[in-house]
Amino acid sequence: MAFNRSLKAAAFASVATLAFVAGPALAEEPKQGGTANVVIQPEPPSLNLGMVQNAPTQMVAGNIFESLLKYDTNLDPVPNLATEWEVNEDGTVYTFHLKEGVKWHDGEDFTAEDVIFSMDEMLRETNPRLRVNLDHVEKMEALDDYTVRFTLKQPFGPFLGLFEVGTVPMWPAHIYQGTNYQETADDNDPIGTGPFKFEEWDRGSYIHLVANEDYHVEGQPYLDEIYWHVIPDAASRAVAYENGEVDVLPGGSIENFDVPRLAEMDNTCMTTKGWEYFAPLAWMWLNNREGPLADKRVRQAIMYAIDNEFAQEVVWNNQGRVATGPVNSVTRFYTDDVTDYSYNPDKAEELLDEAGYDGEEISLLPLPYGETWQRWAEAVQQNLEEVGINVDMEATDVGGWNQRLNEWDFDMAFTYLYQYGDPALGVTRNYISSNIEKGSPWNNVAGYENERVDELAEQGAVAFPDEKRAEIYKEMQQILVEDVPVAWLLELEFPTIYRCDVKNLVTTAIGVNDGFGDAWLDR
Amino acid sequence: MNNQTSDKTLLSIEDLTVRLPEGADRDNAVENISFQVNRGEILCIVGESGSGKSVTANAIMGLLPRPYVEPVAGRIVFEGRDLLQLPEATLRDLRGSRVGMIFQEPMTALNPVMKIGDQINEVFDAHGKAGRKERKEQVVELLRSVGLPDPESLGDSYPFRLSGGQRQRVMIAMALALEPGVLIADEPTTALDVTTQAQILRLIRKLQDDRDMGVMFITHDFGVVAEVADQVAVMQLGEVVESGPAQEILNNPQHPYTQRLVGSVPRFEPPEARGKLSAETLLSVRSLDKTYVTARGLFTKGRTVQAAKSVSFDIRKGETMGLVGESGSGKSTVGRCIVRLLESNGGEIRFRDEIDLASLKGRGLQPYRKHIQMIFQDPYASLNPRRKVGRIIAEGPMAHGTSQAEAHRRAEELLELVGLDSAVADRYPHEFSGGQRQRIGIARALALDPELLVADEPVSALDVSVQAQVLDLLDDIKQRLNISVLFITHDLRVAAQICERIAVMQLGEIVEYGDTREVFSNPQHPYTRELLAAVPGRNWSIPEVARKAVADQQLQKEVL
Amino acid sequence: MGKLSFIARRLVKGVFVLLAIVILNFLLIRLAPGDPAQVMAGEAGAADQEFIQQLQEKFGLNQPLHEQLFIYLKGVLTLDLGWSYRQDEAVATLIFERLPATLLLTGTAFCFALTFGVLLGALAAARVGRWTDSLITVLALVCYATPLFWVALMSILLFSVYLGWLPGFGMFSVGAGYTGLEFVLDVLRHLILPALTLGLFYMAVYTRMTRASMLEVMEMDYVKTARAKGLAPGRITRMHVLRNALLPVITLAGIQAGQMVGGAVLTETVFAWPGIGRLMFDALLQRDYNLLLGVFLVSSAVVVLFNLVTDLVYTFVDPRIEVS
Amino acid sequence: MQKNLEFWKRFCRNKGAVVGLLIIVAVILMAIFAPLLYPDSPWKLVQRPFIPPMELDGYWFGTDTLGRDIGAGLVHGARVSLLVGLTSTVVALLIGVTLGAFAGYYGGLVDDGVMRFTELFQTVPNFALAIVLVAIMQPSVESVILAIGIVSWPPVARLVRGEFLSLRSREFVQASMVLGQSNARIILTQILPNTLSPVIVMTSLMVATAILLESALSFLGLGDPDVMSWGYMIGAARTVLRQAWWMSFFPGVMILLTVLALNLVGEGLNDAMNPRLARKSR
Repeated sequence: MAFNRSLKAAAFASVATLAFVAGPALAEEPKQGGTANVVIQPEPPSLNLGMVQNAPTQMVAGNIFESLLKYDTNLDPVPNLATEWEVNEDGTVYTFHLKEGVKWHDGEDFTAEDVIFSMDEMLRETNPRLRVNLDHVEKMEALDDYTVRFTLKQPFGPFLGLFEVGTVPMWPAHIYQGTNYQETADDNDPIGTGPFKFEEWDRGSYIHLVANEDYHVEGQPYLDEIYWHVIPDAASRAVAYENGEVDVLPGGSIENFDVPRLAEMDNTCMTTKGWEYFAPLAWMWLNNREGPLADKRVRQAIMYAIDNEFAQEVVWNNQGRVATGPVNSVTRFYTDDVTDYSYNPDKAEELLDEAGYDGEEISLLPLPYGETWQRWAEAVQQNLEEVGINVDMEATDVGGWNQRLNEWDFDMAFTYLYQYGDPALGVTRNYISSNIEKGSPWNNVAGYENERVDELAEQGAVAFPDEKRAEIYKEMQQILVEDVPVAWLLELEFPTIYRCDVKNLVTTAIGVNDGFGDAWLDR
Repeated sequence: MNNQTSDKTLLSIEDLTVRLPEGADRDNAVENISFQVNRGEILCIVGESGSGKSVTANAIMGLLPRPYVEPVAGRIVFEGRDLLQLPEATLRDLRGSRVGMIFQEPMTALNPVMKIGDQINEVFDAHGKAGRKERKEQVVELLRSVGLPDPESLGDSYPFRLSGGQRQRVMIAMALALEPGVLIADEPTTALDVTTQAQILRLIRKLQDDRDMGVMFITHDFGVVAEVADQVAVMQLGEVVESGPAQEILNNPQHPYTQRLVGSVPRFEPPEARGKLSAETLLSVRSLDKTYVTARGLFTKGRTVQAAKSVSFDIRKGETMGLVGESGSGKSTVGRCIVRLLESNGGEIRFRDEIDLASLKGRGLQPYRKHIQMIFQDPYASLNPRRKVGRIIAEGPMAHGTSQAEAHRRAEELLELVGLDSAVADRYPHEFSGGQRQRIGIARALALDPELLVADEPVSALDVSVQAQVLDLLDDIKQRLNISVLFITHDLRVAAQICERIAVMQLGEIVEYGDTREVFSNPQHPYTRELLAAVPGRNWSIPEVARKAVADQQLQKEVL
Repeated sequence: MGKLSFIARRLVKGVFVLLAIVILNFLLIRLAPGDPAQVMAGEAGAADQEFIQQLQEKFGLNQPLHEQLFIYLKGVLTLDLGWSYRQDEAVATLIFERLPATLLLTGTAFCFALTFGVLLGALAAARVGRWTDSLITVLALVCYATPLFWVALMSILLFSVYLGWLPGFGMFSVGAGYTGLEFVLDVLRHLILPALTLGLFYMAVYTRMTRASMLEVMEMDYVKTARAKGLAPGRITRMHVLRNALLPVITLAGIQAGQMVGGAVLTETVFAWPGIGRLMFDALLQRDYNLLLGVFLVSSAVVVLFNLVTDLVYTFVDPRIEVS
Repeated sequence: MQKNLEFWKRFCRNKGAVVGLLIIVAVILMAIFAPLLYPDSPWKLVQRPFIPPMELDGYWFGTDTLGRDIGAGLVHGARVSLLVGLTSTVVALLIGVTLGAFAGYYGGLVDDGVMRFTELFQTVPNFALAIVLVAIMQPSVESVILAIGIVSWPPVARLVRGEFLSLRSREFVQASMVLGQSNARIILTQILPNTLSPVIVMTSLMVATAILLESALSFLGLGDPDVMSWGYMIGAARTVLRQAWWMSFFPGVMILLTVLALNLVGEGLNDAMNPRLARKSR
């Protein structure tokens, strides 16, 4: 027996209602037409979502390209290019039925061939994050033009969570197959199946998308066009919203201090939804390899010394939540049954004494992503210095930061990572010893090694069904929190600010990244 | 004396007093001065620097930097009106049309970025005279009248293409464009070479004659006075101490100051030979060549100027050898090659018949440096303003290994030798007058006990009375220490007084070379003749009364 | 003939200067920690050694430095500025897309600064010692001493936010679909604040310089000559003082006009002006070597060009400069 | 002594210069006594964030986004701004004076070579070069100082070269050569002291420019994160410009005042050291 999609949905732990997701907007009849002016920051290097995976590319190109599924804000899969899917009983064979009549922007039909090309050929090469996950797949086959079957080597719990547009965008095989797409895709003229088509890109100024008349969802998109404005200065972006020159400020595009002020403006709505899939979690890498930080007690002391509530209230202006451990509370298999590291400077000093910390200088690398991160680092530096840790803040730019982490040349370093809805996709990669390898700022950079954690991580990925996974991940979280391989800080929220008359903007777990198909203007 | 105005009088200065700003070295730039400029006459205002002669000229023209320097009393009457009472606009109308003025520095007195014709035209423009076409002709006519070559096209040239003398002619043309009644010439020939000076003086004389102008001619040079003046007024420290007809003042000066000034002018005739000349040659220069390469860079080839062409001469032990020539003749270049400030391109500089200095470099040269020392022209530039006088003199010996204490002791001795108090060793150069500084410069040169002094125009920057003293000092030292001097000068009067032999240079070459008396009395080369003919006041013999006044003063000083 | 060979010589020299700059910058930039492959891999959100090497190979970063330099120089000599790894576009295309915006901004700022600077400076010099002079001097000093970005922020706050008179960012109203004259007016409106902000500092420089230079020229003998000729003060100021006083201003302006093009980073950042200053800053942070080098090369070339133009202008305004 | 007195008299004739000098002295005193005025680190989180100025006793200048005392920042920032301004100027002087002296003294090909090198640095846009240099060395006080020094030396070199060129042919220098003094001695004891006046005037202006440059670098996020400087404060405040005007206002005023004062002093020094204007009245 195959699970159908409603069964599958029920298998997810959360029980939030669909009605909440859809929101009250559903009650109204969407109006056609209008232009959305949106901020994009920084300017994306390219719109070739298959080749480049950075955030601004995803944000713009997510409305040009599509994947097989979408995810609602509870991370439940919703049909998109695939209308239905089945999983066999032991969770090793997934079959997707594709929507018929879907056209590429150049008028060609979208078929199973495109899926195979995108996933089996192209993305394996161009997307390093996906490549690891696709190792679980033994083979992919097109059963007919509209049916695709994935056969896994063993069960892989998060498999159904992979089909997000930024992770697995569908690429037109009829254009790229057989070409050296590294070269041919240079033209910045992306052809997708999404609700919007690429129109123009005036570098340094704006990217212009127009409605796809032949979009496969009836009536959509409602908007005529979208302008993504490139405004490099955060203050200018806020001003642009105030002046009415832009309608939507996607999460992270303005400084936190501006959020309350803008949110109070007339006709302004704010939501922190739309980031569930990414579930960003911020922490401080602690270099476990040498020096004082090799001592677990010092790392624990750091956890106690940091006043995360202050950071949440002051630095992040009440956005986000204090993190309790390696898994974001909106990610699946989260548990709060772990050691509590609430702010306790006395305890921290005690632990430091116990560990015999002698005032050795410990360097701190802030994340070079703007003012908030800088302020945060400064606040943490103060917290640590107050319990007697001698912190030397170093400055880097993005290039320097990447290199320092790639080369493990740091003591403490701020970072934040996406969790992609599932520990197997976005959590364990940072703690398993097989992932200790120079050259990436996203693997086990801290150099933490624990055999039990390695074991649990491996089991958790392939265990079936989810109850079993939850148990495994709980134990893993408990061990990690006790060992403090990194200093977890906050579960970040990036509020999207928009005019209230932009309706239905954030309906999915990736928010504005694929939200403009549904959105409409009540003007 | 003749302070009454007559109907010949064009311009009359009556009891003029001009105030200086606070903190200046005296209260008034000029005090209670009176004189007249008459039609058809040249009035020479003579005085040393700081006597207030330029201030007077500027006061007449209304060009004083008011309110810092302000006429406070007296009248300047011109064509029946007191210029000091006229409003600026009226005064402006007079300037350039009724009163013209020329200045000392022709090199800077013309606007460098404006065509000459346009600059002359401005005069017509400003005074609303003549139509466009006539003007053009008038400009050409003017340029012709001041003796400029190619007057038709010269108007389209820029000043930088012209020599100093030519520029001064342009200035004269400009000042005379509207045929003014009075021309004020403020040291108009001081910056010029002697032959050019003679031409300009002739020109002014001629124009003045032709147009029956009155000229107020400011100068410090009694030679020039003798050449051009009808009337003379002598100024000292802001006052007119003596005035009258030129012949009176020149030949029978009454005021002690005038006597002293006149007496200080070097005689044009070389003195009788003083003792025997040694036959021993100290330095012999043979076929010296020096070529300047200008503006050479990594990407550009330079232009070359040959400043010395196969120059040869000898300097005997104990003699003063004069190197005479106008600017650009290469005389300084030769001097600087000898002291090795410049690298010669060819030829020999044989010292004591044993070593060719031109072939030495760096360390090898060092021991010979001290034998040849130099005295420079500008007393203000030749002493490091940031070092004490004692130190300046001691530096030479110290560079050659003498201990500091010994060098300073010697410096004090030398100061006394050149007629200064040894106590001044602790002072800075700016506390001294020009003449005193030049003495310090001489002391510095003597500190190394040189055998040869190269003196490059050592007195040209000094007032005439000081000039005489420094020349005397130099001559005295030469005799006492039996050293040789290479005396470089443009001033034939000075050369006549001090040099046993002279070499005349023109365009990098020595054109005549011999005993001073012989060269002066029987010049062979046409250029030498031209040069001698150009010396201002050469036909005027300095009155004995003046000579005596100077000698008395000298005596008095020595007694004190 | 003289002028042509003069230009040719200066051009050859300029090319050498530019080559030296390219080599210097090429080596300089490689000293920076991190490379574009690492930055791009970092941005991809997940990367491994293999991916980085893959990128490095693609960008040619795995070759020895001297070979990379050689390849780059070869490109530059054939006017090929290379490929921007990150923007996935030819460097020349990226730069020449942005250059007009910068030229418009700096050109306007420069004209504004020069015009008003000279006017104010001349006015102050003519009224030296009086209250007009004091006022202008103080104004120039304050403009000179105020940080540029601060003025920029304040002017946005005042004119864009509170008063709402002028747009505070960008070069034109995106999506408004203006054409023709409307478009031009729209751009002009966007231009006012950044150009004024940028120009203010330079205006102060020229004011001070013109004033000082005029005071100096007023002491010159030929000005005295002009007065002795009986010329009216206005004419003396115009024909004799100003013309000569402007010579050093022209020199400085020539140097600065060129420098401005590459130096407008701050203004472009605050006003979101899509020019090459910002392009450079972004390229630097992303270690987009070729793009960064390209911007440096082009902005240096602009400087060289302006210096040449200045020299040429000089040969017209100052007859003393011989061209041959 | 008397010379000094005269110098001061001339300096004081320029009222602006006196005001400038007073401001500078105040800033220097502030920098020196910073640890007494505000014993705590300026980074310390002392109060709740965003307290406007004059609202809470003891926090006359308000607090910043994290609740740090702006007053402490201003006072401690004076140290850094002055330090960076002065040291980077020293760096620029070291490079510029050395190169300029060599070029001007030896002339010829040395001069040509040095001047071409200088031209290189003048051709590359200054601020852009400073940004690149800081990015390469990674932001820290040292790298900022070095970068500012490296982009600021060409005018010094040109000035010193010009002075050397003209002083070299001055007679007292030639006299030293004829006396047989060594080149090093002549450069150091004869010429260099006489170039001081214009160099000192230029120095005061360079310190001002360096302070502006430092603030601009910090504004772009290229400052040293471990030290509190005015430039950093404005950079940190610009995102909250509208909520907390005081955060950028006060450090902005400090920069303005200091830079203004340095310029005024520079003009005063110029008047006092080049008494040409005084002479003209004769």
